[in-house]
Amino acid sequence: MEFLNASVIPYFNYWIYVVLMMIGLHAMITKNNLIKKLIGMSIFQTAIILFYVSIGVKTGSTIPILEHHHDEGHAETAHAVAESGDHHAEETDHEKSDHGNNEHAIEADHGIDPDHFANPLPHVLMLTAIVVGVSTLGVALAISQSIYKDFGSLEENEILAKIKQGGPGVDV
Amino acid sequence: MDSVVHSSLPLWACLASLLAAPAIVLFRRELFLREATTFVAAFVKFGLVLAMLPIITSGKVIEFTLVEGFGGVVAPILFRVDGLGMLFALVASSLWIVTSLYAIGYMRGLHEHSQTRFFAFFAISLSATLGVAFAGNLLTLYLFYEMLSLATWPLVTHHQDKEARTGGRTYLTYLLGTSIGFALPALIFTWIKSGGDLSFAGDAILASADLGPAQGLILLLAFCFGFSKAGMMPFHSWLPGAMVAPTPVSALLHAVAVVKVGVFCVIRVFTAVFGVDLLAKLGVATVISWIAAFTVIVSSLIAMSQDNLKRRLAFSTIGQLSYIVLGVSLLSAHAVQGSMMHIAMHAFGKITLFFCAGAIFVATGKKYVSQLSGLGKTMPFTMGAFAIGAMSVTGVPPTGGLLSKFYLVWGAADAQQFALLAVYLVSSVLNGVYFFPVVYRAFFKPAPEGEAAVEGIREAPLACVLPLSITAVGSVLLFFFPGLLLELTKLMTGAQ
Amino acid sequence: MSEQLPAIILLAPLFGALLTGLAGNRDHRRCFPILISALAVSFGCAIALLVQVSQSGPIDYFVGGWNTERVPLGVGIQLRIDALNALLLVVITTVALLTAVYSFRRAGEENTEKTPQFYMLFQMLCVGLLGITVTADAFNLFVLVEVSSLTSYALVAMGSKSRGTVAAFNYLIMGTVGASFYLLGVGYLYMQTGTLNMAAIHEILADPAFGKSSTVFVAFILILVGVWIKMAFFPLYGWLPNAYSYCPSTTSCLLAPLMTKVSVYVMIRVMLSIFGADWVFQSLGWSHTVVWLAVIAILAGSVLALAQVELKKMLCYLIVAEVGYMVGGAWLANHWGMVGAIYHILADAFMTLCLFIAANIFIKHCRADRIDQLEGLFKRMPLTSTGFVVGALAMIGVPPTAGFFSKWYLLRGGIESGQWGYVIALLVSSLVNAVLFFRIIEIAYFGKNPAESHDHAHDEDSHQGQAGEATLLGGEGRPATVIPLLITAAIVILLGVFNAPVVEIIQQALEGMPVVGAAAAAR
Amino acid sequence: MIVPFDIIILIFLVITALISLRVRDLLGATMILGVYSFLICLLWAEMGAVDVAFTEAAVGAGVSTVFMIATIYHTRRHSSD
Repeated sequence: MEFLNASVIPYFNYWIYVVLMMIGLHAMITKNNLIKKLIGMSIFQTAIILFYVSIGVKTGSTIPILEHHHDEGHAETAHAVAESGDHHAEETDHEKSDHGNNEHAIEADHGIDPDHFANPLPHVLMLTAIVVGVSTLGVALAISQSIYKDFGSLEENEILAKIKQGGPGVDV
Repeated sequence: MDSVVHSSLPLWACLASLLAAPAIVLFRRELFLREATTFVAAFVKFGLVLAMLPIITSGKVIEFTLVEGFGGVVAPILFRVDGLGMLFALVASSLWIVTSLYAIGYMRGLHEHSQTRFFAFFAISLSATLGVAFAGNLLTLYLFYEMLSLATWPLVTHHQDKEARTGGRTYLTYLLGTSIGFALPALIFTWIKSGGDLSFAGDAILASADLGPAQGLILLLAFCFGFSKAGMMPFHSWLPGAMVAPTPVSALLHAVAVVKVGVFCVIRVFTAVFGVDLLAKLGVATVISWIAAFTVIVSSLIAMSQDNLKRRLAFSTIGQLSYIVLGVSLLSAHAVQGSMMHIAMHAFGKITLFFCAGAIFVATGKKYVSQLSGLGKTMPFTMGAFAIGAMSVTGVPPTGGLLSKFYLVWGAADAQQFALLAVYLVSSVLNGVYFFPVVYRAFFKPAPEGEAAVEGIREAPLACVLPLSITAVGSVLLFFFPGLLLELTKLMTGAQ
Repeated sequence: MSEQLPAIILLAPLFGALLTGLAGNRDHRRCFPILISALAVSFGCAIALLVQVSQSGPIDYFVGGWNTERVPLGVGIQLRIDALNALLLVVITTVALLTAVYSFRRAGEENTEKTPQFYMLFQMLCVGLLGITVTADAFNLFVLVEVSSLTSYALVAMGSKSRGTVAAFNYLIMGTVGASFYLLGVGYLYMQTGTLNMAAIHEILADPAFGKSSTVFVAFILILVGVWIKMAFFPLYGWLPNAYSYCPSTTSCLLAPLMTKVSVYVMIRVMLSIFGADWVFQSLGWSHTVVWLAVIAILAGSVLALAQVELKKMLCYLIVAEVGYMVGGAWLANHWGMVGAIYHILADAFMTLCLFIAANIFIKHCRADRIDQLEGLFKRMPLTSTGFVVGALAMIGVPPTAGFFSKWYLLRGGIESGQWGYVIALLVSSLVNAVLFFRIIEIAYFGKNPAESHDHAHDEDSHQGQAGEATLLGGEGRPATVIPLLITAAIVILLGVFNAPVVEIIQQALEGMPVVGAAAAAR
Repeated sequence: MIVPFDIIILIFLVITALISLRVRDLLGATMILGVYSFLICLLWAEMGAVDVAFTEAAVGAGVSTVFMIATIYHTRRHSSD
């Protein structure tokens, strides 16, 4: 119980991401069906995204959207951070580094406490990662259709057996 | 070194035959032009080498940097002509002229295939040989050494049959294997130990390096076996294997160019990489001496048992090469001088013998010693030349071989190595034992029964006989006029 | 204009790809000129950048003007070009350009229906590779790695061989795992440092407080494993041989020289620019282990190559061995090892290109891909064979080719750091290469082609003048394939002969980066 | 972020992931993967990453599922494991 309270509950996201990743990886390697491999791959990739999003979370924080508009009218997440850093280029205090350096500056500038917001940068990164994941999946599915056309199967063992028997472009 | 002349002559001397190769390919349909190209290139090359001779004999060296080293990142590609290089270049380029003539006679006489390829690669090999002779540092030396290995491979495998394949495979396995496996790491180790200097100029490369006896011995062995063209046992068996090549190849390459490149490299390693002083201090050279001595005796014994004439000559060559290695490893000035001279003397003697073997094959198709009975009557010039060549290799006056052997023995005596001195003497006797029966058989034994009696003289074509007569005469002349050789070798030993 | 070069080098092939998509679908003949001009622009930029960098030091380019005056380092997207990646840019664009020339008509034959798509992917791959090289941002690196990987999966799968698609699928699975590991590693780095900019991360990690941090340690392991999968480092090489040997010939010419080399570059970049040599070589102290892994990779690659009967398969296993060279060199933890590794990236790219083009021409003309079916090629295709021989000699490491000098530097590094296992592995692999290639050369040189064996008279001397001039080049492939081969062969030799200036530039790069020398000097 | 909620979703995530890998009917597996995706959207929205959640809902749960169904339609529905 001690262990549970100290190491599992506060880091539950991280535990689960590792579990999901291992599930995904296991499926990618051991599953025989190609589509199943890809399902594993999806799980694997979302696990990593989960990890990234978890980095940005702070206890008691909310979504990183500024409630009041300031002069330029930008209410977007990443920009708030970026502009605030503008005046504090020198501020790279290492104490805060496990949650990013620049948020600290917001408070000084706009009277906003960065501790109230989740770190938006990992979120932005993950938008890209999701798109990358889906395009990978798309390519993979296209390839598996092409494999099905050639071999009439999506089961790895059947495909390998057909290759062994000697088909097009087959050697040993 | 006293003074340095900067000139691109060594580069052009190298390029003369390299540039001839494409021309030879271009003229492959015009036999006359093709062979004329070979001759012109040979003469130009010899001329360029001769043009450098007066500069060298006046005690200067020629240097030419082809590719800069850029701040010591890597050694530059550099030519440097000194007495030893000059001597070797003279021998190689003069004998190329003779060999070209011989090759034309031989190849035409036997209606060989792919003659264009043969002449082209022959020319490239000669470039590589001169490159080795004129190399100004170890890197350049290694570069041309490898080039020679590769350029001679198509020549060795010329016949394209199974035997040629096997021979070619052995040839490359030994030469490339040892050069990559031993010489290259030794080279880099030297580069590191010397702090980025591989140049042959000035003091020996490792003269001031901090090197223990064990390291020194390993390095020396790596070099000597790495340059396995020198044919030291146990890395000698490529040479008999390479005898599948057409005779002109065996003659020029495996009596002069390739094998001499090997010993040339070993001499460079002794004199310019380690330096006599360092070796004397480390006391590791005697190991090489004994390996060489072993090679000398064993190869002579093997030679006696060979019935194939070319193989007998090949084993004789292995022995003679180790003479040279043994000579430098004695570390006495006279022995080193003898070694250098032996490069030239043995070249003339052995090339004569190979020419004779080829001429016999062209005229009669005979390959074996036991078939040669009575041949002296039908081929008097060839067998006469053979006798002279044999005398020179054995060291019988009045031939050049005597002089170099004299210096070698003198050097052994200087070095107080009487056991090794005995090796020289014993092996000279052995040389006689395996050569003179051939001569005896040819002149004094009657032709075997059943063979159609041939009336009068029936020699090989003139293009074959002329070269072997020239080299035979050369062997004799070297005895009477060794002045130039002595001068060049003195330049080297005096300079150390 | 000249300050926009780092952007143009990426944008040219990107717009090329778009244009190909727009214009090429109607008329397939429009694709090729677009491809060539886009790559030529990139090539020009690469050369200009190399000149600029070697004269006036690294160039920083801030995308969208988010430069350090407006925001702190690490907020904007930054491209950074130093001497190291300027060299690599030149290599990538040169290889791409040569492959593009090679693909003339060839790509159309191999992907009849999909020529525009093929060329689009081709250019997108170049964008990805060039982007990987120039980016100064650890996350963008991931995105660009995925751009190049996704296009390469598709390119591999486009072949007519059905095994190619299976290989592409495996490649995709492995590639995704690799990239994901990398991404995860970057996540841990971000957790620790709060930034993704390489220079900023490095600055923070230089603080000794992070020296022993287990987060950084985990990040490094994850990134390293990810990159190793991408470069097919020995135990993780499984995807490579099939993917590269069953794909269309143009694809193999493009992927084989570039993909693994760029991954090696990423590894070196991560080691030197993100974590810093001091941390990697001293705090971590893994040099010996990794070098031994490299030794195993080299030996295993060589042995596996020996066992192959297919020409391209054999070359693929040689790539596995060559990756071992570079990883080993980079982990020797001394200056010359690193120089050798970087120089070998350049040398190996061209050597591999040379061999793959030649092998593809051979295979096309023999209609067979087994080594023992390559009989008598030298007589039929003297020029192609010359190119092949040059590549082979470079692989063996015969002077004065580039392969010799890279081995020279690597061996020097190995001897200096006393890694004798690595030295011996390099030498053994050279010898194995010699055996491999002379086996092929012997077959190609001796073997009588069945079609030719009857006319022995074809031999020029016995019946001269009978077969006209035409025979000299009659058997060659089309010029568009042979010319790039010969250019590559020339580059392989020139890069060797003039290796000293190139190494100068590499040394300049290592000065600019937190140097390996710092670790070496501390010994 | 509400911790108990969080934990429940995470546990469900693992369960759906395992089920989607175990189901032999590929169409079913894809559907369950869709459920998995929506669960993870929920989780992210709850963790403050609304933008990621939106994207995942549209792209991850939506487009991916469509892609997979299309592929299954073109190939075979049954899987051996």
